[in-house]
This record gives sequence, structure tokens and C-alpha cells, in this order.
Amino acid sequence: MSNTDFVLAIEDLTVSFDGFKAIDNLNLYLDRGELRVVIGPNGAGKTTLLDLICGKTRASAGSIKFKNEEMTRLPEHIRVRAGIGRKFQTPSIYENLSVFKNLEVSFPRGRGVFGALGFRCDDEVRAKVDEVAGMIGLADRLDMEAGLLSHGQKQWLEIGMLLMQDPELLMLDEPIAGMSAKERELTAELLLRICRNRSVIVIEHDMEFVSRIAHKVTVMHQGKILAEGPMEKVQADPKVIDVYLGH
Amino acid sequence: MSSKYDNVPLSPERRRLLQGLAALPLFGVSKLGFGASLPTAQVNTTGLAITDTEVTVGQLHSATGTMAISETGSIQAEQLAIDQINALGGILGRKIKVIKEDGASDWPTFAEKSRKLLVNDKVATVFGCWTSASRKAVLPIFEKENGLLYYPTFYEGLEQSKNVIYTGQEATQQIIWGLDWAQKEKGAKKFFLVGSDYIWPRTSMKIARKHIENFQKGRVVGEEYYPLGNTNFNSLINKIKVAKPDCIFAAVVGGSNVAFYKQLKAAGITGAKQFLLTLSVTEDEMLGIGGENFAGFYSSMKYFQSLDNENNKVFVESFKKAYGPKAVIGDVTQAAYLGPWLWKAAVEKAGSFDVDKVVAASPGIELKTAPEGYVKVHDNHHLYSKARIAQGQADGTFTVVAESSDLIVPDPFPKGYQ
Amino acid sequence: MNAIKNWLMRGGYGSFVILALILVVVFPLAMDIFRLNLVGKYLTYGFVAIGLVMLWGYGGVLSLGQGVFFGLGGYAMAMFLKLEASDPESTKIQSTPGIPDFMDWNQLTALPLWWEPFKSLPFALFAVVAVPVLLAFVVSFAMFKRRVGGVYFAIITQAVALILTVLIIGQQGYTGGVNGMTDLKTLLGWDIRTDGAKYVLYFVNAGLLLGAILLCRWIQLSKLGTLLLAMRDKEDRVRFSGYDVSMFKVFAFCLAAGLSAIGGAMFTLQVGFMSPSFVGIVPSIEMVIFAAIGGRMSLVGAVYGTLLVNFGKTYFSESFPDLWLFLMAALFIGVVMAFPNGLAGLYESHVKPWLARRRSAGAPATLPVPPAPAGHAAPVKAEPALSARVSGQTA
Amino acid sequence: MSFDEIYNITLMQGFAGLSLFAVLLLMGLGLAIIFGQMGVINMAHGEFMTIGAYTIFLFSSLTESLAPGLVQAYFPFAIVCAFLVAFGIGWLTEWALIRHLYKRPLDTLLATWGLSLGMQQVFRSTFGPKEVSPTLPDWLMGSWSPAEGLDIPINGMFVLALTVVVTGSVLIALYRSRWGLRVRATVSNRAMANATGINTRRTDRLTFAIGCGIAGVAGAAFTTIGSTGPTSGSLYIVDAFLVVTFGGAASLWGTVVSAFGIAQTQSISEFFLSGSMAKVLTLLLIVTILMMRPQGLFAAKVRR
Repeated sequence: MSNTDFVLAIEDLTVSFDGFKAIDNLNLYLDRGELRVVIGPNGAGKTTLLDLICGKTRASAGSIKFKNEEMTRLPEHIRVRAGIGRKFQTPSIYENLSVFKNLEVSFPRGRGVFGALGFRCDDEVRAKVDEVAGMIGLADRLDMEAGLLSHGQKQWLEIGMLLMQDPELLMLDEPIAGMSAKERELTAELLLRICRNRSVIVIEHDMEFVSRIAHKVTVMHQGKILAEGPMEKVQADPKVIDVYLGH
Repeated sequence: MSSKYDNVPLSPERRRLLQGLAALPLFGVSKLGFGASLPTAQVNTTGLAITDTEVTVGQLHSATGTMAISETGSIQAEQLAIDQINALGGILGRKIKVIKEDGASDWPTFAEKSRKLLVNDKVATVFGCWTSASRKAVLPIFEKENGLLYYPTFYEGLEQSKNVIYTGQEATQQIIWGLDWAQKEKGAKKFFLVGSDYIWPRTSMKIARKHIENFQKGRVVGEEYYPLGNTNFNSLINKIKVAKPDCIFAAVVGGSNVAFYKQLKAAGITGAKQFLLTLSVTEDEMLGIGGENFAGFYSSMKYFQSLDNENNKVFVESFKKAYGPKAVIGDVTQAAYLGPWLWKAAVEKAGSFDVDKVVAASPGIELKTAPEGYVKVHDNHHLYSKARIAQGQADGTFTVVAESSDLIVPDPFPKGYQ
Repeated sequence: MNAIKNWLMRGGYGSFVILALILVVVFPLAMDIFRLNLVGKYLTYGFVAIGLVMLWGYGGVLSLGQGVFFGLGGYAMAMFLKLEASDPESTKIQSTPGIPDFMDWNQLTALPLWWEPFKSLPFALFAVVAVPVLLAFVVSFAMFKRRVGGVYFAIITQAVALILTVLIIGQQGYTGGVNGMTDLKTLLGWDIRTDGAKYVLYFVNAGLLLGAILLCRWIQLSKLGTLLLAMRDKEDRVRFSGYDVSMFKVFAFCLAAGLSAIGGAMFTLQVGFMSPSFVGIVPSIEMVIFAAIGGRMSLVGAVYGTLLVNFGKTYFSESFPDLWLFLMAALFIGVVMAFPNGLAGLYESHVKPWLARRRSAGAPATLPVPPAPAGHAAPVKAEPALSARVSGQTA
Repeated sequence: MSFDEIYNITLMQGFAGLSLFAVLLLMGLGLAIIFGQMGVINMAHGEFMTIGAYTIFLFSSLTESLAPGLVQAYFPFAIVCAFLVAFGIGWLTEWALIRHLYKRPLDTLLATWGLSLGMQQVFRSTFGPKEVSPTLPDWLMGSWSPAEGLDIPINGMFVLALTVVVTGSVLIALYRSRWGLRVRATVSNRAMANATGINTRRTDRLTFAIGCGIAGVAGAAFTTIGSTGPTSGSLYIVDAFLVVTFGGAASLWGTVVSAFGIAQTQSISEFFLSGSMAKVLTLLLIVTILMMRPQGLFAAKVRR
């Protein structure tokens, strides 16, 4: 397949660790503006899939096209600059820096060595920080050291750091793990808001949460795609039921 | 090191005070007490650290670091000579006081310490240095500050300084006679040259090669250098086996030395089968190598502990008395022992401690009591000395087998060898 | 007044000003030229130490081969000085006059081609920085691109140090071998061995060091500094924020190399020779401990650490040579086990709160500046060694 | 040169490579356990070797003065003692120093470097600055000469045999014993190992001590081919680290292969080049390969 409208097109993707195929001949297509949730039992290869897309792990075979551009051989930072953002499972923020600094550092300017040396925090940066901070509900916490935030706030901050870069594809690995019910609610709203002008892939276990946000659900099992489609359809799929209940 | 060498230097104020007092002509009581012949103002016109009763000298060797292995003997010998001189009443009625500095096997430290000794402590002379590198590091300082250094080690030559008296052999004194002996007595025509990779072995081997090729009409069948501290010589030994030299001519130093001889022995190259002449094994090195590994090989030096003469018997006895019956004396140790005595003779001849006067008086100074026999200072500040060949024994001693009939003239810039 | 005070507080420049005063005013007044020249020599190691603060403290990359760059800078300088000292007149005793003495000893009969450019001072000064930085770039680019880090990087830098030492010693016809390049005399006809020259060189050296600290401080306060710190803790996060992490590390390594090289060149000028004993592993690790004792996060602390260790070394090796190694061992172990952040950390955790308590009534509480260089902790510590050395010297 | 001679030289040169291999492997083995399995960078490894060497020297001196008749027999006992002494000091070191630093690997490097300085000074104060050599039993000296012109060094064979025995025991211990199981469990997942009832602190201490003990054996073996001085250890340390790193830190087989490769490269290039250049060439080769393959020759691919 050459040029498509998909923001992300993954074809025949395989990665093996010493013979063990963590991802096995996988195909996946993602539309612009789509919010896709990937579910599956432990060890299905969900996190590995995100690792492959963002470049943390190198594929053994297959192709990953982002906006029709081949990504498989590119280093991580180039993929990020192309518009792929990734949030890790455990909140990964700079604990010693203030919330403001965390966001400022993520602003996509001055990314080279000398660019970083000459970087100045001007009005444009401040405006963007304020905007994002408002979105993630941390506008009144800008001067706080990030390490002092609550667990949920840390998760939001990391999402905010990604939003600073306006990525076209956002990948979130279990964003609500460890959150209170109230925080989950807020997170769901946040996700629905931010997917308006970008595509989002979310890995999640919480089915209630999934059904609340997902446009489409992909079920993975043993490195392969077991089922794909709207939540209700997938939930009714006997293969899926077998995988979840058979174990 | 024993604590008896830890001399605490006088504080500068105190020293200045003492100097000031000594300069007062009427304040001569102490002089009378010690029966000094000359007033300090007369023997010391350049502000050296000399009082009516004491003359301060420096001693600069490595007490720590890799070179401590080699320099310990020199430290001991110099101290012994100084103790003996003091027991005889000192020099010009003044006892010698030593400021001991540790160069720590580090050349910049040598430079730092030599500057301290000359500039801060104003010592009358320095006994010290062992490696060429340390001497090269301090040389500009001695020339700049007009100090005086007695340097004990046999070395590569190519140097002559107003401010240094070289009490060891320069390269030709150690090499040429030995090679001639090897040719005459052992019929050696094919030589294999082996050395550690630094200036002294390289220069020595350069002289050896020129002598073998141009003067002896012999052949050099191999020339190899190994990094300092190398401990694996098996490949080299195989190269030697391929080349089949009549003589292995070796200048391997330090820890490599031990490995070299142990592995030679293990490869079946022993004194009984192969003629080997070395420039770098003295009684000191023998301790580490072990007599059984060196037995039958030959060493070219000017001094061996087993030398049979009256001076040496007395020297060996007093050395062992001072440092224990197991102490051994190598070539450099003996050369270091000469330093204080040569200085004493020069100072007394000059009638002054002033460096310029001592330097001027030095050429022609003779020492009839040297353990190695008679020595004399040449105009080029090196010593006339004899060359000797000795064979290593299984018990770790050397038996002298040959000795040059005449004193060999030192020639640090030998024509035809450059 | 208040503006200056604020500026000093904000960037942590107060401690910098104190250091500058000590280096430029106190030391020259309190010491004779011999001691001052020694301090000058120590300060050249200070360049390496602040380079390590940037590389190790900020960048999280430990190099055990900084001696390589110190040595290369020093050698580049020494080559120029050696050529100037080897004019045909003063080397007429050689078989080939006009080339450095060690070349003559090694039967070279002409100056090697790659030595030729070092006849020019501008080229030599350029090479002082460029050669080490280039080497640093090649080594680190290859490794950081491949994500070699931590322990592996440290060990490979050691291997590089070993290679260079063996090369320099083995190629003595071109490098002076173990002896190094000695007997350097003049810089464009200006005799660097006189007391006057030593004063001048000391101030140039101190000025450059202070300049280097300001440069590093500026980098620390820039986004680059933030990123270096961020990388040390959350490397992946930085990478997935679109930064090429390896290039930042390469930059830190090149910066440290360039600083070390300047130190090396100043060493050559002040001491009058350069030798391979600085290139090897042992001096490289010793330089790491200078930074560790001062505080790996503090530029000013690193300079105090350097001074303290070297004063200690000089003092102890003069008075108790046997104890020196034990003391050094204790310093290494003690700092690592008890004060991972060195003197600066000690100052931050003990002295500063104490000072704050004493002042707490009047002055407004100071905002904690996280990696602020420590100020007066070190000089207080250094005093015993200093006073012992300084007493009785003419001012 | 006749065919026979070429044949003999080839054999002897081959053995030279083998004995260098044995030396490197013996140096690297203890380190491979400590660095590879525990991630601790023990810069005092060389000094633990020196401890072993001095133990042999002590034994030799004591035997000579107390029971001269036993000079031929003391060596095997002395090697066992070298292991025990180094083991004991390693145990103490882990207790006093290393266990506080597991989370800061670069700091173990600095602390153990300090330790090595201190140990060197202890050696110097105890045994003097000069190098010493133990009196070796006659059966360890000289060469085995199966044919005219062919001499195989006996000390080389001894070191080779010792290396085979030590390496074999380590491999067996690591893959067949309970200690080995515990070590491997701890390496792959410390928290889980702890949870399953493995006393990881005890395992660490034992592992470190065993690594040190092997260093002691290495030092003991080296007395047959080299010298012993207070600073001998520092000669070995970089080589030892290179062997382990080059092999891929976590793999003992890697250490074996890398020691073999380095030894052959060095030994062959020494035969054809000058000694210094051979060293530079070997090191450059190692660094180049490490730059292209930073994980070393053998590295487990782990899903991260």
C-alpha cells in the first residue's frame, strides 16, 4: 500500500527476542482524529507495540508508516519531531523541576545543542505553557516542584508535556493506573477533549473506562490482533471471551 | 621508610633568624665550640641554608610509586654517606642536615619538589633523581636556580650540565667495553637487542647497534622494545628463537625484568644454553628476579657487591650494619653513595659551599676510597670509571668475570654513535 | 546595591565572587611566587574538575580519561614552545640542529611534517582546543549514538587513555616518550621562567578559570543545563520529547575535553614541560576525585576540591610521605560513602542551615537554588593546610 | 629455516597465545563474576590478585625458614590459602564498603579505587617497596621439551591447567549449584529473588568474596611468570576490565571467548610487530569493536 489517509499504517510488523515473537506479523491502521484503545491480557505485546511505534524497540521486520512516511529505521527523536508523542506507564516527569519548567522544557523549540543554549522563554512559550496547564488542570500549580504533585497530577503533567509539542499521534500507556475515580473521570474528559484534533492510542485494562472513551478497540493476544472494532462488537466476540476467560 | 629520615625543615622565619644571627661578626661563640675553620659569611655568599654548625642539603627520590622499588637503595646509600661524613665532623666544620622530599615516581612532582628545595629551602646541593625522565624534569630548574644535583643512575648520556654531577655511567661506559668483551671472549657476532620502551634503552641500543655494525662488523638480528610494565614476553622469546642470536643484549627494566627472565627460563633459554648480556640487572633487580632465573647470564656494570677490594668490604659491612644483613647493594646504590663524598671533596677544595665555586672545583676531584675503586670527575661532570662484567649465580649473587684494565673516559656525546 | 545583591543570590554568584577574590587577591598577596606558581599548577587541574562537574555531575557521564584531553592540550602547547626552544643556535650540539633534542636522540634528521604547523602560535592555540575536542567528538559520538553509557563508557575512556599513553611513550622520536617535552623556555621570545612571567601566567590562568566557571554557569542556567539534569534522571523522557540525547552528551563531553585541554596548555606554560604521566589512567582518576571532593554538582566547589586535595598532597608528601596514600584512600572512600555531594553538599546540608538559623531573625529566607555552587565551606576547610604553607612567607 | 623449525616455532607461538589467554582469563574471571553478575566495579581487583601473590611469597618464605624439606610441596596449599585470604578480605570489603553502594555503580568505582590505594600502601609498609619473588618448587620451573628445539614452558602449562580448573569450577558452580541458582536469580530480578526467600544480601557477599578469592588464585598463579610488588595490581586492572567488557559483562562464556580473542590478537601481532605497536593495535581493535558493539561479544537479548 503506498499513500493512504491513515495517520498510522503498520504492516507485517514483527519483533522477536531470541526467537520469541513478541509482535507477530501485525497489521494496524489508525485514522486521523481517532481514539483507539488497545486491550489484551498481560504479555499480549501492547507495550511492545507502542515501543515499536515510538522507536524504543527496533522492529525485526515490517513497516510502520506515519503520515505515509516510513519510520522503522528512524531514531526516536526524529519520530517525536515528526509528531509522535509517547507517555510511559509510570509517570515520567522531571521531579526536581517546577511544573512550569517541566512544560517549558517540552516546548518544541531549541531542540539542537546550540538551539538549547540560545533558548529564551519568551511570550509564545509562556502562552503555550499557560494554555496547556489550563487543559491539564495544573494552572495554579505552575511553581510547584513536580515531585510534590499527586500521582494523578503527575500523569496529567506528563500528558501536558506531550501536548506542548502538539503531536499528531499521542500514545498513552495505562494513563489512569492508580487514579481515583474522580481523577479517572477528569482524565476521560481530558482525553476526549484532546483527541479532537489528533489521533490517540491508549492502552488500558479498565473496561468501563475503555467503553467511555474508545472509538474503536483492538484486542491483542500473543503478539497478534485477535479482534478489532467497536466496543460492543469486540465484547461479544467469542475469541475475545475465550482469551479473557479461558485463562 | 624509617622515621629517622623524617627531617622536619626549619620554619622559614627561624631560618632567617639564624642566618641573620650568624651574619653578626661578633656572634661567633658556636663557631668556636665546633672548631669551624671558616665563617659562614665567607663559605656562603649566595644565601644558601648554611649556619655555623649546619649545612642543609636536599634529597629527592621516589619513596612511593613504581620507582620506589629502584630508588630505595639510593636513598639508603646517600643517607649512609651523609651519616658517615657527619660522624667524621661534617664538611667545613658543619654537620649535614637533610631535607628529604618524595618525588612519588611522578616527574612533575620531581619538578615541584626540586623547585621547593632550591627556592624555598635554599639547599646547598641535592642528591637525587633516578630515572632520566625525572632528571629531565628537574634539569631546567637546577639550571635556572643555579642548584647542584648529584645524579646516581647509569643513563643514556647526550647531556651535560654545569649544574649536574653524574656519578653513574653514561651509555658508552657501560656498553662499548661490554660488547667488545662479548665479541672477544664469547665470540658473539649476532646480537638480539631487547629493551623497555623509553629513552635509556633506546639510546643504549642505538649506541650498541652502531658499535656492533660499524666497529665490530657484527650483525644485529633483532631489536625489540616492550612497553614499561609489560609482563608477557613469550612472543618475543619465540622471535629470539627464530633469530638464533649469539648474544641477547638486554635493557629491560622494572617489573618487566622479572617476567622477562622467568619466562626465558621457562622457555628453555638458560645461562647454560644461551649467552645473555644485560645493562639493567643489578643486585637490586636480582632480588625480584630470583637467582635461579638469572643464573649463568651476564651483567655489565661498574660495580658489583661482590667486588673484592678493601674499600668495598668496609662499605658493604657498614651498609649491612645500617640496613640489615639482607640488604643488597646494586650499581646505582654505590654510585649514589659516591655523591655526598664527591661533594664533600669539592666543597673542601673550593673552601666554599657556593654552587659556582663547588662546580668549578669539581673536575679533577678524585675519590680513592670509592667502593668501586678509584674514581675521578671529568671536565664533562661524569666520572672516569672501570667497566665490569659479572655472571649471575643461582644464589642471587654476582661473580665478577672481567674488568677493564683502565678507567674508561666518559663521553656523553660520543662521535660516530649518533 | 540591592540589584547586585539580587543578581548574586539568584545565580549563586556570591560564592563565585568569593572564589574570585581568593584567587585574584588573597593568594597573590599571601604567597610568594613559588607557592603561587604551585597554586597556578593546581588551578590547571581545576579546569578538568569543572569540566567533570558539567560532564559527570550534570550530564551523568563519568569519564576516566580526562587526562587524555589535559595531555593533548598540554602537548599542543608544548610542541609550539619546544620548537621555539629548538632554534639552530641553541641546538647546535646536535647532529641535526634546529629540531627538538629528543628527535635528534632518536635519529630523526628532519622535522616531521605534522610538526610544521606548530611553528605558528595561532595554529598551536587553535590545536590546543581543537584536537582534544575533535577526539572527544569522535569517541563520544560513536559511543553515545550507540547508547554506551555509565560503566562501559568509563571503561572505554580508560582504554583510550591507555592507548594514548602507550602511543606517546612508544613514538618517542615524535613525542619525547616517557620524558615528555622538557626544557621549554620562551613564548614568542618572552621568557616564561622568570618570576614576572609566572605572575602574569598565574593571573591569566586564574582569569581563564573564572571565565570557564562563568561559561559553565551560563550553560547550566540555559535550557541545555536543564536538559542535562533532566537527562540524568529521565533520559527516555527527554528523548521522547524530541531531543537527540546523544548529541547533548557529546556536547558535554566535548565541553569537558575543551576545558581540560585549556588546563593542560596552562599547565605546560606554568610548569615548563609536559609529560605522558598526565595522560594515563591514574591521573585521570585522581582528577575525578578532585571534582568528587569539591562536589560533583558545584563548579566553585570543584575548584576548592582541587585546591584542597593538592595542598593536602603537597603538605602530606612533604611531612608524612607514607601517610599520603592512606589519606588519599580515606578521602576517596569517605567522600563516596558519607558525602556523595562533596564539600559543596556538606555546605548545603550543614553549614547553610546553620548560617540561616543564626540569621533567621533578620534576613528574609533565601530560596534554595538547587545546584548552587558552594561558597565558603571549602576555604574554611582548607585553612589548616593553607596557613601551614603560607606562614612566614613574604607577602 | 627448516620446516621443522617453522613447525616448532608455530607450536610454541601457539602456546604463547594460549598461555596469555590463560593469564587474561584468570584475571578476568573474578571480575566477570563481580562486575558481570553484580554490576559492581571493583577497581581494587588487581590488589586482590596482589594479595594472592603475597600469600604465596609468605608461604614460600615460611616454608624455607621453617621446613626447607617441604619447598617442593608447599605450592598447592599456598594457592588454596591465597584463595581463602582473598576470599576473607573480599567478604570484609563487601560488608564494610560495597553493600552500601549497590545503587551507585560509578561510586563503587571511586570507593574501590580508594581502597586499592590504601591496599598498595599496606603492601608497601608490610613487604617493602621492592619486588619479591617466591622460591618456586623445581617442578614448576624450566620447560618440557618433547622434541629438539621445541620448549613448552612448564609454568605456562601450570597456569593453563589452573585456569581450566578454576573456570570449570566457576561454570559448574554457577550453573549447577544452589549458590549459582541464587546468583542467577538475583541478577535477573533482585526483588523477586528476595521475595522467593533468597537472602540476596548473603548471596551478594558470597559472590563478591568468591570473585575476590578467584583474583587471589590468579595472583598466586602469576607469581610463576611475573613479579610481585606493591603496585603490581595496577598493571592488570585495565586489561582485566577490557577482557570482561569486551566479552559482554553478563556472560562468563563471553569472558572466555574475549580473553581468547584478545590473547591471540596480541600474541600474533607481537610476533610480527614491535611490542608497543602490538599493544596499541590490540587496544584499538577492542575499542573499535566495543564502539560498534557496545554490549560486548556475548550479550543476552532481553525484552525491555
